[in-house]
Amino acid sequence: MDFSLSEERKMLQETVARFFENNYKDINKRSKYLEMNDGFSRDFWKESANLGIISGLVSPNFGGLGGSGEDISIIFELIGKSLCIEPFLSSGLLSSTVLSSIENPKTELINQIVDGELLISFAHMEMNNRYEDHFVETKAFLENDNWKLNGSKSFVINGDSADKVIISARIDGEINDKNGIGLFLVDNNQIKNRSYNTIDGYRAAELNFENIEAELLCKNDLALECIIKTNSAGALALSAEAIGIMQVCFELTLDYLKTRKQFGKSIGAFQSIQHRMVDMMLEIEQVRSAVMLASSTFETNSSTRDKNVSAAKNLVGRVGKLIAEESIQLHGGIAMTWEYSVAHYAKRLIMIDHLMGDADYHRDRFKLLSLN
Amino acid sequence: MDFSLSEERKMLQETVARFFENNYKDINKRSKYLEMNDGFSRDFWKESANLGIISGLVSPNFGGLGGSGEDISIIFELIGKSLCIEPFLSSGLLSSTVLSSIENPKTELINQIVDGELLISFAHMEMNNRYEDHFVETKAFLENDNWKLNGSKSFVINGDSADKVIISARIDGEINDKNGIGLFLVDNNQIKNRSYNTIDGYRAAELNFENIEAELLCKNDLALECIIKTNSAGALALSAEAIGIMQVCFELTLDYLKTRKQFGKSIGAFQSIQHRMVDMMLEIEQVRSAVMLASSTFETNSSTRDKNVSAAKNLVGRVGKLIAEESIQLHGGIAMTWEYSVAHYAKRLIMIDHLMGDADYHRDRFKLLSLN
Amino acid sequence: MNFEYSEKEEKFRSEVREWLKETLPEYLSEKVKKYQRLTKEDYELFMNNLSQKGWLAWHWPEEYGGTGWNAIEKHIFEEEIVKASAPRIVPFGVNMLGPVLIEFGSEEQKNYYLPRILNNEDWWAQGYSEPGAGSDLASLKTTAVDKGDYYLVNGQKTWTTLGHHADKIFCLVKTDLNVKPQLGISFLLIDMDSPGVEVKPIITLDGEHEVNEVWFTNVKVPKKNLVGKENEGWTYAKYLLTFERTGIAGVPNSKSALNHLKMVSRKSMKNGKPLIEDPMFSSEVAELEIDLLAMEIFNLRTVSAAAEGKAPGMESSLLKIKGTLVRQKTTELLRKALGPQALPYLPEQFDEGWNEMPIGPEYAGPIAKQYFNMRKISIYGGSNEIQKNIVAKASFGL
Amino acid sequence: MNFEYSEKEEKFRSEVREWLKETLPEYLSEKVKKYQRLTKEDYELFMNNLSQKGWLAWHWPEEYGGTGWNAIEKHIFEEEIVKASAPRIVPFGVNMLGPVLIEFGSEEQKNYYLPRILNNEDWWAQGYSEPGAGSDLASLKTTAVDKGDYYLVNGQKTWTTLGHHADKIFCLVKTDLNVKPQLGISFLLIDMDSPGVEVKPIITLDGEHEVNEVWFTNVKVPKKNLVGKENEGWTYAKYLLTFERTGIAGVPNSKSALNHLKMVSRKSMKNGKPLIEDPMFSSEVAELEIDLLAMEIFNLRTVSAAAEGKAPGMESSLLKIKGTLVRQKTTELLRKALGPQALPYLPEQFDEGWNEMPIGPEYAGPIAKQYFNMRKISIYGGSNEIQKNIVAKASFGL
Repeated sequence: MDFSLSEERKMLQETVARFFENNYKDINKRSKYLEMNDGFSRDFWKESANLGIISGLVSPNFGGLGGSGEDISIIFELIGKSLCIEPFLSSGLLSSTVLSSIENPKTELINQIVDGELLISFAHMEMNNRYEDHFVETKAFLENDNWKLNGSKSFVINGDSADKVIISARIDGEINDKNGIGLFLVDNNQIKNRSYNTIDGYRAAELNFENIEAELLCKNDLALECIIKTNSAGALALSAEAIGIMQVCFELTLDYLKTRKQFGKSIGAFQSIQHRMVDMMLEIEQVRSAVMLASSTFETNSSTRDKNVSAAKNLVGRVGKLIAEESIQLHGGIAMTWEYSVAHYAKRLIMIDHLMGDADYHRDRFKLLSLN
Repeated sequence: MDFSLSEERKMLQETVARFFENNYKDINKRSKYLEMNDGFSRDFWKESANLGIISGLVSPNFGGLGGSGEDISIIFELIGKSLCIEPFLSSGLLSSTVLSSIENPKTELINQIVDGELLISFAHMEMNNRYEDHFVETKAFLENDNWKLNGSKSFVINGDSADKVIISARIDGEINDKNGIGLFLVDNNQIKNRSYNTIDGYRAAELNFENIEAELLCKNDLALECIIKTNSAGALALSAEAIGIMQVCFELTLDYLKTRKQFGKSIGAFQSIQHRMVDMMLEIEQVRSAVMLASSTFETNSSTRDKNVSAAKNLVGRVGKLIAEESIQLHGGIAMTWEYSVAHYAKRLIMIDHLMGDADYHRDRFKLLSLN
Repeated sequence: MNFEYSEKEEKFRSEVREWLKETLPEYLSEKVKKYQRLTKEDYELFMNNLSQKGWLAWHWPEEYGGTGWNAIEKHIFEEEIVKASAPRIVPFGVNMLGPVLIEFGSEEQKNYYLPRILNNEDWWAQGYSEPGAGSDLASLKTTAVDKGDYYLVNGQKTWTTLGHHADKIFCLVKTDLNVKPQLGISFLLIDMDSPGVEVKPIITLDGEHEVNEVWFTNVKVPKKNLVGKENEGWTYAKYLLTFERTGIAGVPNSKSALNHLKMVSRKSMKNGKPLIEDPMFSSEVAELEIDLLAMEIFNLRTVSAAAEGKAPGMESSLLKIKGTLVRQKTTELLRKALGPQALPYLPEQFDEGWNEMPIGPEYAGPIAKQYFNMRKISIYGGSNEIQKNIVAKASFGL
Repeated sequence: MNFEYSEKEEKFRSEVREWLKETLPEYLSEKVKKYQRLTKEDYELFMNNLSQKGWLAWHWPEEYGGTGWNAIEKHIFEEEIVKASAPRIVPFGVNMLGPVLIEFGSEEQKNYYLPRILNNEDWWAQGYSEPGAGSDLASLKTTAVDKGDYYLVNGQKTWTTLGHHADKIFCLVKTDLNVKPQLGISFLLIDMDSPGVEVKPIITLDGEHEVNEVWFTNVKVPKKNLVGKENEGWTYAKYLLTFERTGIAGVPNSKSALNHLKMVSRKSMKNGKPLIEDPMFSSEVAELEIDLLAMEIFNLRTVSAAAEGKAPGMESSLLKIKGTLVRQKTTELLRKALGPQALPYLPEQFDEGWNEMPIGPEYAGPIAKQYFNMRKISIYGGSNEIQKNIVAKASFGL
């Protein structure tokens, strides 16, 4: 057993932390970024690439410098701390996971992602899909030996600015069948998209397409495995992001409790408030522990991986709600305002439960993997 | 709308309260009663009858003086306050409900119950029945035009001391069928019973019988309706009993908080404790409200009756756990002792959730009645 | 005991319902249903209608133009307004200031202000909270210095709901700095168009502008605008707060939100089946419904005790706490019910006349926003923590 | 990071497991599994075995006869003891007093008492709590008056676990009444057979006798039985409490209870199907398992930091809180799983050699009793409320 980070990972942690600290600390800077054309700052993204942060999400086998569960957690915890909205999840992690998990990995595309030159979004969700891995309505068919896609995809993070999109589509079978799914790569310029901000500040898009050309990446068992792995990678990343957010929420609240006075003493002097802070910290440490377990077992067999990721994401959903709601309540009115940062942290924390499977979804998945 | 008690009911309340106060107040007296042969005091029971308390559980149509949902609630709340273990539930309420709900009501037997001269227990539960109305394994069959019963019944409150027992048995169909159930009256001297105390001090018994003689009271739809009504009456009574218990738990805790000192001040001066007391009181008032609704609609149609009873019993289960556990925790060590009364209140409160349907059972029943 | 509405009460309910049907424009109830932003005119239209009908000051004693309704009737009225998706009655003038003036105002003040409130001529705002004094009003900092025939007011109020529409504001100000905090407070009426009054919007976490800061810089306020006695504002403030707390349980709103939740959970899908058939989710809905059912009776018990002249003690605090928790739980389950559909956020969707295609089902749009917005209800009106302190001290003697 | 046990650690685990298999009599593990009452001899048998193996003082430094195990090994050892259904190691001598004597005892005390503890010759009891001083040790009332070469002790201790078996007791007593409460406390070792010592049983809510009151009436205690310096007992007491708190998270016990819960929910029926297939119930079990999974890592993190010499700060308090809540939740779900089968209570079932038919399934008997008994764990060892106070003050600076 070994609970310490390797020297390399400590260095990664320090580099990334310093970079975010210098470039993303202030909530107004973030607001400026998210009002930009793409909903994020291309300059920041390019700098992240130069510093090797995107590379930290990709395995050395595909030209990256990291890519393990621990690397993902380290980077995303810091993303959470600074509430960063750059395409680390969509392009950096999800798409590169797909491209590296197929039979003939697309190393060249991955390299372009890592260099910050190419953006690819992962488009699996549909309007009526509730996080399921195999619920796919979008259709794929062969026309003169070329694959074509027909349908629509929803809630595609950075789906507006991506150069390419990875789309799951049904080659065969019924909407909920486990078999018959394919993953396809398409050029985004073929797609009509309607973009919008999510309530936590991310940019997302609805994609609609008719008979567009597509390149098959993998199908059937391999495609389903690939989707499951990608969703687990996303759920792990979001769980780690949540830790960073929770930590900030806790610290902002603690600071506020120490400075704000009521009835002649600091709010933090009230015992009922103190006890609630302890409950918060306790649960944050629980989440941290669950995420450590999920990261450290991310490279083992898929059922251990998915079970531990689901444990972490379920706990993140439950504890996230506690931390978001308590941070607002213990602050009082000030936390209800746009200009004070805790509200934005709380919003992201809550909405993380709506991405890559919510607490209920992951509880049920954990149940299947644990009780059987 | 009218939230006040009628003058008659106020009088009932006062009479019963005074009687319990004088005869049952002290937890040591209760302990003495429950060590008696029958697990209760025959003298107290007889006096209850003389004072008309048992009669308060029976409708004037069958020689009683009450029997409405409100009467039941008033009497059982006071039973809860004094933690009384006399056969009010088994004989006074459940059996008299069956005997008055059949096509040819057994008014004479009811009168004997009301007079305290006859004890009848209601034996519906079986070892593998989890509160279901129609899960009946015990068999009934006709032999030379006489009904005979075969099987066993579990957790029969006062099943050892009862003169007669009302037994649900299957005439026809599979173990879980809604149809094919009959209710039978049998003399208890035919039955082998194994009696024991429940963890909250009641006397119960396992009944085993082979080919014993029985009198058919009702069958099929009528029997099922009768079981449902009887179970709802029991659940209502227990919910009201729970209010009395919760109230005492709250008061004992409040008294203790005011007298016991820690770190130089009374424990009640600590804000986190204060807030938990408010949460307790809030939930007690919620339960009180739900029980008021259930009592006041007990005589309406069966779906309203059962829906509101289930709402009350579900809430009792949830809140009962809170009150029992918080009362112990806020007292500290003293509450862990046999000689201090709060432990006995807490035990009864918890075990009420194991009688006539627990919180989960009633939540599911409420769901069926409310969402459809 | 009998919790059925009497024939008379049901008749009254029909009357209210009929009147709302006749007078409330459909476009307005549609806006309310869709959580679209209401304009000043939207509020005023509804309140003018109420005023004409004589129902605006439904809380007031009959002699001052109130309705004379008993507590049950008031409850029915509130329920019907919510059911009809009417705008809420802006409470500052009619529900808050009115009762204070009736109890403590001078004859002149009563004669001038009460009819104007009854006729919906003034839009009042509330000037209680300050940046350093939310639930703890004793630490107010806004001062009013006696300058002979006027007060000179300096300071800042915050969380002033709809203050950008207001003509007038009632304020708590410090008139004596040399006594115990509670003793030096006065209750002042201030015209919003007085020189030196400035309103600055506060944008809330959901991106909306509903509350404001109000700044006072050397604002001259005539002495006749003092309510009651100087330095006794604390008494009036507390009197007013009991009115603010009534109805904050929001039973009618939660009932309507629960119905909405059931509708959404029937339409939301999970694994190809309606979410309401998911045993876990439906269990959460069922227990919420049970809590609400109990709270409705709890509320009616309190309301009916009030009708008999019993002053609600801890009950109003307990109802405030539970009411806000239940309401928040409803918005939480609505948010959960949506799954990923909770993500899109189109601020323009809440503008009047917006008629583009929504993203996903139409009901999805406002739900996450509403969840975040509703965090406020356990904070304002005396936070839930303050309510607990009050109950522990006043009712338990702790 | 790597949470797999190393080969070396796994080998150690096998060694412990093998040894337990060889030395622990089956009748004894059966008694533990069935929650039957253990006799003094039962405890002693197991502890004597440990003593012979050199594993009794597993916490102690090697130089005093300890094992020299690192934190992970200690954790493995604890886990295996629970898995084997061994009796618990009575902690008062070896886990509590031992470390205090090692740190603060005189050479004479060390030479006399430590070997006796190592050889399991004395049964020690703990004399901390008093009727008026549970979590708040500063308000102790038991006095020890200096009478030259002895102290005269008067007072009463309570919650003395297994005190009816004890030969000796370590006590906190007041030796100076004229200073601040914490300053006048001393740490005294008292023979239970001294004249004036009386043990009275306390029957707990589950009808069991495990704890006691210990009364002291003019008990003469030789001066040499004072540990450390007079009036500095508070320091030793706090030092001891940190040892009491370690392991109170009870991860191994909760893991074993969770497995038991899964077994029971597979056997309990609901509507003709195993309860574990009920989506609501299995969800509660799953979330409990997730909490426990996280807590196990949290515990290992803390244990491993301790192994590197970092003093556990808030972690031990947080683990104490969460550990007791998880443990209690397990007993709650076990109770729930039984449904009506939780009702019967046969005290004789917990006697050695009882072999009648149980009422219902054999596992049902102890469950409700155990649920009530486990309420104590959030009260003793510094109640959860006290732990929260400590964290808020010491770690958050509030």
